[in-house]
Amino acid sequence: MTNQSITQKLANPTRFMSLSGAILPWLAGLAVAVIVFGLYRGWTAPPDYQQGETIRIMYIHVPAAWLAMLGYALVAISSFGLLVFRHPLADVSAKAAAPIGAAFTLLALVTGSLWGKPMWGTYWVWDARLTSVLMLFFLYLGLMALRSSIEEETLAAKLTAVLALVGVIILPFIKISVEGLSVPWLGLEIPAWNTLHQPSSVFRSDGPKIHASQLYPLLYCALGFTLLFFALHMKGMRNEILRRRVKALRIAEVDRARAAEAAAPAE
Amino acid sequence: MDLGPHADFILASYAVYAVVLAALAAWLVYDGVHQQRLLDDLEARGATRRSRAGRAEKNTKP
Amino acid sequence: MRLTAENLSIRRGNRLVIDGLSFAADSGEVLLLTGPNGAGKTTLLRAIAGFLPLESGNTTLHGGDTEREIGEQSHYVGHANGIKSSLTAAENLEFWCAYLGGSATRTHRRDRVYGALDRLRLAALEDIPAAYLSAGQKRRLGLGRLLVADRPLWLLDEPTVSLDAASVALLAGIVEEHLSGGGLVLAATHIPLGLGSARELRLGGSPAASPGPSDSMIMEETGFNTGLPSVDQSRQGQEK
Amino acid sequence: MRLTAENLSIRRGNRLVIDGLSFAADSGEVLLLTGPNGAGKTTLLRAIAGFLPLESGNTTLHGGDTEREIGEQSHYVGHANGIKSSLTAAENLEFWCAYLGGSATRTHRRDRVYGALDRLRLAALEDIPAAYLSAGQKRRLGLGRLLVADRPLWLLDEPTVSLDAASVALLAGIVEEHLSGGGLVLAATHIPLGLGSARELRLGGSPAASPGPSDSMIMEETGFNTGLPSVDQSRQGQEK
Amino acid sequence: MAMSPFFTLLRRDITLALREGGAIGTALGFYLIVIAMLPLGLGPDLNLLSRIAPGLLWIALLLSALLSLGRMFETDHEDGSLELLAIGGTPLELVAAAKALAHWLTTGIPLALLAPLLGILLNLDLSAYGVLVLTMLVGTPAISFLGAIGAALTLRARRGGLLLALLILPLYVPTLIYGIQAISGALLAGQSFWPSFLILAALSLGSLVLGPLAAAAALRIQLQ
Amino acid sequence: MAMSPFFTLLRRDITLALREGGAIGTALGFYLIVIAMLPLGLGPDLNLLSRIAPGLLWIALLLSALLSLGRMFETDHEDGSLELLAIGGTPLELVAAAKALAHWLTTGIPLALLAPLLGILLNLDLSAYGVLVLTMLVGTPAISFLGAIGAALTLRARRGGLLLALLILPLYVPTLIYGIQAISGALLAGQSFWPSFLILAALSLGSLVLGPLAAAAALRIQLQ
Ligand code: HEM
Ligand SMILES: Nc1ncnc2c1ncn2[C@@H]1O[C@H](COP(=O)(O)OP(=O)(O)OP(=O)(O)O)[C@@H](O)[C@H]1O
Ligand SMILES: Nc1ncnc2c1ncn2[C@@H]1O[C@H](COP(=O)(O)OP(=O)(O)OP(=O)(O)O)[C@@H](O)[C@H]1O
Ligand SMILES: [Mg+2]
Ligand SMILES: [Mg+2]
Repeated sequence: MTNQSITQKLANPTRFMSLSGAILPWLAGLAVAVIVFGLYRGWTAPPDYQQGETIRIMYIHVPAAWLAMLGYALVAISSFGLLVFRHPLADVSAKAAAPIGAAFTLLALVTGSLWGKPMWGTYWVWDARLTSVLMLFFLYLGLMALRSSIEEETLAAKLTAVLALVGVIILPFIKISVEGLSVPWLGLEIPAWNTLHQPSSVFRSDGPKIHASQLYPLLYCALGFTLLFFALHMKGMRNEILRRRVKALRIAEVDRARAAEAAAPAE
Repeated sequence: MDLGPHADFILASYAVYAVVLAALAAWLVYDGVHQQRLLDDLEARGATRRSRAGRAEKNTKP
Repeated sequence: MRLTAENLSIRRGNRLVIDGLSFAADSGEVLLLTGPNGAGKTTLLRAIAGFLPLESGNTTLHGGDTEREIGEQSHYVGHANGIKSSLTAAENLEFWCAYLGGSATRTHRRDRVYGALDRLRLAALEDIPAAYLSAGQKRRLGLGRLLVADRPLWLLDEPTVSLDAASVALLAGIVEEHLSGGGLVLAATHIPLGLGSARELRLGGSPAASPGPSDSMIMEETGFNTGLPSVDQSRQGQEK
Repeated sequence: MRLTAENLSIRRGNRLVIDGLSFAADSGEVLLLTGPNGAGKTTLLRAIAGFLPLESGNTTLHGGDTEREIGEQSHYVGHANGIKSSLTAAENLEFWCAYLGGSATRTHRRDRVYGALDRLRLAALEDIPAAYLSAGQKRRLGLGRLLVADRPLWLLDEPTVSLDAASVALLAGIVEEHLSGGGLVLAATHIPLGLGSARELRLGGSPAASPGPSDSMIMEETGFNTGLPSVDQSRQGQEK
Repeated sequence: MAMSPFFTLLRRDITLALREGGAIGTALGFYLIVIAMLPLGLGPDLNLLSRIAPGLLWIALLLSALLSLGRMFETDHEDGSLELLAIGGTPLELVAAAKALAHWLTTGIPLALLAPLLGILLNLDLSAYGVLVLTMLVGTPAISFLGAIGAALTLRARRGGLLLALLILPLYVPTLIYGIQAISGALLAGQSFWPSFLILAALSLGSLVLGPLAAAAALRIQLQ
Repeated sequence: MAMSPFFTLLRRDITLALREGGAIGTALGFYLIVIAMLPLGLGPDLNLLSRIAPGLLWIALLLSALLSLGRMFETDHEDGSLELLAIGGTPLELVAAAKALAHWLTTGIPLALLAPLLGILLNLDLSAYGVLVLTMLVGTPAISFLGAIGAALTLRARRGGLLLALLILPLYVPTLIYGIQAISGALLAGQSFWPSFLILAALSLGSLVLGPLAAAAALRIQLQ
């Protein structure tokens, strides 16, 4: 089966409901299993020579931070799908992804803060990475607030999508703010903003810099939480489809009442 | 297991993590049940999905 | 019970829209306010309800509760329905029933509300948020107020707007019932309500033509309102 | 010049309001859109103007400027007048004249604007802020756009609202003149415009009855629109 | 048991606020974001921030609550409920009080409870949390009840939001001053908490009376 | 000579803003009153105030400008002008740009010029006035142009004002950061003004492009 035909099949909400209904329990179960395994590996690994036992926070902090960004990417891609391809499930996907992405962003902020107190001596500093993640959180809030304050659903969907696409500029900002950006052939050199937060040590052009005893558990956890993210997202999409059916039925009910009245002879 | 001097922070972050994710999952499950119930109610009342409405309607109309 | 208005004048902006109007209406009677757009029908009803100050004259509800103002003894049905779109049809009526003191206990209230919904043929929609209702259904839900709390005087401003024929007949039945229970109705309308007997108070343009029995009635239209804000009119009003 | 629409379908909310409509209209012709409330007249005009996306089908203006969209070659007159109440009547028209590129130079623009005001019998009010105009005067001022910038296609949505009989005749004259200059008019209306000959495109309810000559016309109403958002309709739309 | 019209109305307004959701969320979001902007503007000096944190938290709370006031009577006016409430037999003063109370319960209290969390962003001293929330809970009724006056006055004005703030902010000055004074009284040695706190409470009590009275007067005029 | 549609529209919007008056006045009044509240909340320590004055002035200006944005497209939408502007042959992007520019000229500039006056209330250092106004003049276009996106998105939303702020404030963060950095760069020894100032100008230039593009996309959807 080619990719194309999968998307086409999934485009039909009914089809999506039956497919996702079959997949969801397995996906959720797998996610929990991988998370448990990853955390077990993480907790049995030796403590970090520098950060000591607090390194345990990494196994949840880093996946949350990644999923915060992944969630936004998902919202943005779905929004693009809505605006450009008018894919029937695109808006369902964007709407379902926003609260889940917001939850992981919140978790990245909270676990980061709780890690910051022992490491940096304060829960919060206004450095580039922390600030940009906080802005990402606000962006999620803005998406949800905008949607909830426009009555007409199709209108709300499209406007939210525009906002989501405008907000995409924040993703590179999260990266650049800490690592800086240099484009030699353009002569462009944006320095990193002063920061306490450490730069990427996994996704680097010269390979991961962190020790294997920490790297593998971290990758397992990341995989597990990503699976969980998609399970939650799938559940959210299912709920949203049901909600839209309820709405359609309610409108139909009102129509039927009116039709019945029209048919009934006047008293 | 000894978590060193910062045990509180480690445990707190795991606790928050568990609570937030559990709350999110619980809400999604509840929402699903709620919507499904509304849907069943509406369908029981005779309203049918759009794709089925026509046939039902035709039968009842003289 | 008897509603009298004596020598009423009401100002909107800087012209007298109603000028020296007197009339009376008795229990069991419906008085229809008619006249062209801008004649002052809405203005008169809102003044009786107490929203607009009177320039001169007075209104009295004889045999009513003298402690309370006329507005508090009335149902006012205006252009808007007073419906919250995120509450269900039943919740909307329950709110008005409780707020207007329709029934003392919760069970009584529910009975009354569901009775009203049945009567208005909205029973099938009771659990549906009002946002989903069509204009006509919303209007009927708004009229439900008349049924869930007792008020002797009903002030209806174009109550039939967006109602279809069957619903207009329904409303006529509700009004008749209120009248036979000793109620009193003032209704502004452009189209016939389909009531058996109704006296008409014509505002603006030609003097009042009243088809009903006129023995118990002082009806006098000294104002001259065509609905156009012409210079003459306001001068006339002022020179009085 | 010829405007054609082929197999148009337009969706509002989640139902097809216009479903498989085709028609054509030629230079010098006025096509009246009629039909009950909610039949989709406004929807059709807004879709032609380019505000609403088409679900399927297409519209073409043959012999028009192929570089520009149909909307940019049209005057659209909707429910609102596009009038700023703190600008005077003349300033309002001058703005639209300049913005729509009616005339290249300032003096030309003024001539054109004052000509239009004269023609619309608003010359006496030219220096008065639009806030003080009555509803009918505002409407006429809004129609002034038609005179201060040249556009081949006019899309008029109930242009006679709040106009008195004399102004309706005035508008009819303006439309006739536009037609005789090779223009093309689509007008949605509930009341007759008083034009000599006009073809009618009836939306919703019964099939189209067109009194005008029908040789050059493809008019087909495959949709089934009663104006009620009923279950049947949306189903119909989807199964097509 | 029969519920009085006051509580009926209060319950309805709370239900609406919860069901329509967005309103509370937007106010909280605005509060959050204004607080987050402050350190960016003032520089990340944590000592400085923690010193002025209570004042900033108070002022931002004031603005968020104030700017969320606009719709207190607006929807009821638009859908015709307001006039029905006015002639329902319940004094308009009580109606205004019920709506202001609903605003306090659904906006004032959540904002006050959010404040300590935002305190983290400003590096607020941990010991200050208790007093901060206490003074806010006691001081915020004044925002809702005095704000009702502004909401009633600007019901039909263009540019509702900013205008409302402009009209009502001066009335909040005493509340703000004593709210801050109470906090610093509790935190700094040699100053006392109670006198300022009692004045703050008195101000709120006063506004419970003044607010509904003036708002009802304004509403009567709006309904004409 | 023929005026282009862009300038025609710009001139009309400026005329309207001046003639209807209230809008500018309300924004300036709000700015004034927020600044006046700050010393009350932060305590009368003049050294402290003068130290954080530029930041406070910037943030308060941001809020005032932002909350005045709500009506950028609203009246045009209500009276039907917006759709006529949209199909008039001028790209909607240019329409949005003209309206944003008019907002900047009638709100951004007056607010920036008022700032030094309000600086007196905060005991702002005299030497800072020049840089303050300069950075504000260069930074405020971003407010109007990015704000246009928010105004377009919330055109038909309930709770316009607060929501707009919530949506758009995150986009202002870079402007705020570099605006403040430029000021402290100019005032403090050992730091430099130009790099931050140039980034600030670049951000404004970027917003001149991004704002109208996104606003036009949102407006097209609103007109559907
Ligand atoms: C609220 C505070 C914090 C926030 C918002 C935050 C945010 C983030 C983000 C967004 C990432 C992903 C970066 C990327 O992949 O490009 C990340 C990764 C990471 N964070 Fe944090 N963080 C916070 C606090 C901390 C603290 C206190 C520490 C430890 C001292 C820490 C250690 C790490 C590590 C080790 C990574 C993985 C970097 C890598 O290998 O790619 N974070 N954080
Ligand atoms: N708020 C107001 N300020 C000034 N004049 C007003 C106001 N409201 C109404 N008027 C004027 O008062 C006159 C009477 O208006 P009113 O609404 O009572 O008419 P009506 O008889 O109800 O008309 P309709 O049949 O159109 O409902 C009209 O000329 C109107 O222009
Ligand atoms: N924004 C919208 N969302 C959903 N449905 C809409 C929207 N606008 C209009 N409709 C529906 O589309 C249908 C056609 O509306 P339209 O305004 O085109 O009718 P019309 O023929 O112009 O009627 P009228 O004679 O009342 O002006 C109506 O049933 C209406 O309810
Ligand atoms: Mg009326
Ligand atoms: Mg129409």
